[in-house]
Amino acid sequence: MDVLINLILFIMMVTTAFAILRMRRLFAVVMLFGVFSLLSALLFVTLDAVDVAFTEAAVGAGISTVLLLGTMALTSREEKMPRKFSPIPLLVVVVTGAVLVYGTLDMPNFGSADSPAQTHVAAEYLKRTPKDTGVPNVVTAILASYRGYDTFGEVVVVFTAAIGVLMLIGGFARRRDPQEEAD
Amino acid sequence: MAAPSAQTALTLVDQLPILTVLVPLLSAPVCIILGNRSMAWLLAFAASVASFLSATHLLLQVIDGDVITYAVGGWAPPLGIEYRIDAANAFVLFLISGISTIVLPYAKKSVEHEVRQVSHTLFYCCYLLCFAGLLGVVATADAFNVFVFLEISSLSTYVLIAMGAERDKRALTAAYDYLIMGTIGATFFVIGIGFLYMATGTLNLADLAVRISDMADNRTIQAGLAFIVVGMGLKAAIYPMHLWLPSAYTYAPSVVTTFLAATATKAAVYVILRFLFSVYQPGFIFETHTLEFVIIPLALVAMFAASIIAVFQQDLKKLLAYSSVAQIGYMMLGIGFANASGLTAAIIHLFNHGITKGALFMVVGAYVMRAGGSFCDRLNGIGRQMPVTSAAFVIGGLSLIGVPGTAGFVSKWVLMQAAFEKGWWWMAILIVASSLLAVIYVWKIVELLYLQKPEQEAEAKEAPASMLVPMWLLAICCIWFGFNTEITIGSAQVAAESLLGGSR
Amino acid sequence: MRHHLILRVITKLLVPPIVLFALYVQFHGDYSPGGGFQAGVILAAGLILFGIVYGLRKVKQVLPPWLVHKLVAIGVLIYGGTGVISLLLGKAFLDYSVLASYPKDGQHYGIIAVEIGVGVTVAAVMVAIYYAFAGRTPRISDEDW
Amino acid sequence: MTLDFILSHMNYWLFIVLMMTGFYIVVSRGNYVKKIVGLNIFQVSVFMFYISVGKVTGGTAPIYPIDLKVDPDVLYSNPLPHVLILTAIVVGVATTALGLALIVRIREEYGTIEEEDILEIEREMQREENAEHGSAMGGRA
Repeated sequence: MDVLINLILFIMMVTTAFAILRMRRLFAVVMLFGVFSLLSALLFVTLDAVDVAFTEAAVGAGISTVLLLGTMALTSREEKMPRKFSPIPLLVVVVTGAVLVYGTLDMPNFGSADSPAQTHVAAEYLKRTPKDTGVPNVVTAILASYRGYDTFGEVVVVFTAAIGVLMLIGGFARRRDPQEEAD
Repeated sequence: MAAPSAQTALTLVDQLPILTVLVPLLSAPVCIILGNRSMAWLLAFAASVASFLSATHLLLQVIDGDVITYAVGGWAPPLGIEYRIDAANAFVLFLISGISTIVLPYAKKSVEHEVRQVSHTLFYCCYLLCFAGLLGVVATADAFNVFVFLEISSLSTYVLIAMGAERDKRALTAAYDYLIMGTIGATFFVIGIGFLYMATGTLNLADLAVRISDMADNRTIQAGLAFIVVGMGLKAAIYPMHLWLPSAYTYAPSVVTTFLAATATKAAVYVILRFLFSVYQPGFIFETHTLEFVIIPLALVAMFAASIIAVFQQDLKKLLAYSSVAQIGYMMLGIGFANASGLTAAIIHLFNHGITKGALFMVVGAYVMRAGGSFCDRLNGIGRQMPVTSAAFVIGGLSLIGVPGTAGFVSKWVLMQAAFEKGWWWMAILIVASSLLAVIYVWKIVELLYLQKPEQEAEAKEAPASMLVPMWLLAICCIWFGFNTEITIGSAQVAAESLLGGSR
Repeated sequence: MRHHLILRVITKLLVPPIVLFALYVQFHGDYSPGGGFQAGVILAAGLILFGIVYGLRKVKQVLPPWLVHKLVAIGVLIYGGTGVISLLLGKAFLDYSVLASYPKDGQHYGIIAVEIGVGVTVAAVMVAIYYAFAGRTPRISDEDW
Repeated sequence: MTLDFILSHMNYWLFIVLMMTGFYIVVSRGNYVKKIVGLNIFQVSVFMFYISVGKVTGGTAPIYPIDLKVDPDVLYSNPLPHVLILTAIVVGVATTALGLALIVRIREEYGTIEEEDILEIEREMQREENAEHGSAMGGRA
């Protein structure tokens, strides 16, 4: 059952991704990206990652889409006709994909409970969280305590992004528009 | 030194590993709260000095081969995130914080000249974030934490580069290109860590090393290495992945270029070293092949191709940027030798090139300020108008070539020794040959500075003292480390040993 | 969007529950999915919705930009400050166990404190970014969509 | 390759297909906004890959009952990848915001967000610079 749901979600996502690749109307591209994010959020739910699903839905389908639309409104709505086909990007992508597939050959089976990823540190987290922190949501416990320093870094990254956006378009930089100047 | 036990209270010295990173990191939001540009500069400088003192103390503690560990959050690794300071990363921390401490006094005047006043507070805030991010990348012993701090430094770097748009709008596209390539690199790095995690179940570097050691033929581990090296290679601008570097260095504000050229790529090279030699052991059969057949040829191509391109540049900044790509080639060559002396050479060059390029870009910044640009024709005969600045350029240039008596010579000498040790005498010839290319482009500039007649009558004044002193400090370092090799070679050897000994 | 009466009324009805939901997600994050980050995003979404419908000027009256910029930094300092407290008490950075007499309680308090820091920063950052983008004059007018 | 192997690894390959689609959009398209969208698709696919590492068949979300009475028979999925990906998602949106801000500025300075046009403008700038400064050295940039 799970496999079937995953497969359907996957087919929908690939369709969306290819549509994004082909479409030239940026509005459609952005909307489809929102759809892609929502689909991936659904997939996260089937994979038991509810926290991640929540975040992806809020960020991918919410914030990112709004930002993309905002940028579109400030720039343009249409992608120019694609330039001539060049084989180099395709080559890079195929080689990368081949290395990835090569790497999967020795991977533990999907969903297996005795793979190293499940048994080493992760099992320890699941075991210790109730008595160490008393927080039922293990994800929160790891996020804020065991690996709290990563989360601190994450907050600083968001902070950096805000500083960066302010420096770039926060009203401090000059506004100039070549087209308006030409008019 | 053992991990601090849970019972005893930690003293200030025990806290130094985290304080080195934390002081600049927390100073950044404080800058915003203060909201005043001279305070922001003062805070940045104070944080940088504190960080430098702390890094120096750490280096002195570990120079004998000790290892300091610090469990962030009090959780023993591999459960929590660990800082693990050994000679290798203490040395890089020392370089980064030292360069920052020298760059900041220089920055004050240069930033005033090149960046609009309203964004100065944010500029120093961003600078602190970039600085702290680089320190975090180097200090940590947790694979995912490397990614997080890498992104802190990368995001702030993109912004800092884009600040050059005040002078040339191409800074924006340079920053955008770097953002795309840097993010691809970071994502590759994440994929690589994911593969390692899948195969081993841990993210702690020391723990990874132990678990990987008997999995040499695991294809997941092999692919993981490829993604980690390519991902970090993008950040380090290893030859075919250097495309972002020339325009980023050319159009960024001079201070940013100085700081990045001296530190950012070095931190990425350090991460590659750490993964290649501590996490994956060089005993890996497939890995040594990778090193010989992939990294060494690429390093050689970088040394020649980038140097030749540099010869034809007319913008001094761009010329030095291409020369940086070539110099990273030397470091990769040392890594490619995959033995202790090659590694020592790579680490020494990492340090020596850091101070050399720092000095050179500072000189360029002074030219930009006084002559209105870094194009060759603006520099005609400027050696007579700005004698003190230009003398620093000559010293830096000599060190870049590797003339005996300068820091650059030491690193090339050690590199050649490593080549001889392998019996690759032809490699030594190639190293000398590529240095000759450096002679060409350095001479080209020196000729402009001293032998050409100034085109206009406009007199360029000597740079202000606040810029000259840091510049000369680095220039003197170039000579000092050329004669006094105990510190660099000594610490680099211990660093190489601790990288190779890594997890044992 | 002066003329969209329905939108204006609906927004007025929607914003309070959104803020309430954000607070729920913030403080219930240790028991169920959610936490500071999601709460921050939801809170910001509420404010951005208000801004889109009622105009940038109105929302800037509620939450002036300078305050948002300070909040961005304050959130980081709440998180970092929690860590620094344990550092000053002689433990490792972010070791919350010293924050209460029992380590387990200390952990719980610490988690709540840092989640608040995350929430404040994220909400403020999102609003700051929205202000920055909305403050620019658009190239495409409303009718052209 | 047995059928069993294929079925148990298919998930990974599917995600790789998605990743590479996103990656291809980044490297092949010239529109700056679309590049960012591609980057996001690439990253989200990597995230899905990570999360699938932590999935345990028959497992459930790693959230204990509120009274912390853990039933030993219940299988929980691995929480660690979730934590890592939460961090990575946030880093991703931070990058996106910054990239878009850059695009806005590029549009204001260049009047376009198409790579081809921008390269053309920059080549033109380069030519002008060479004409102005180049004679001294006779080289090309």
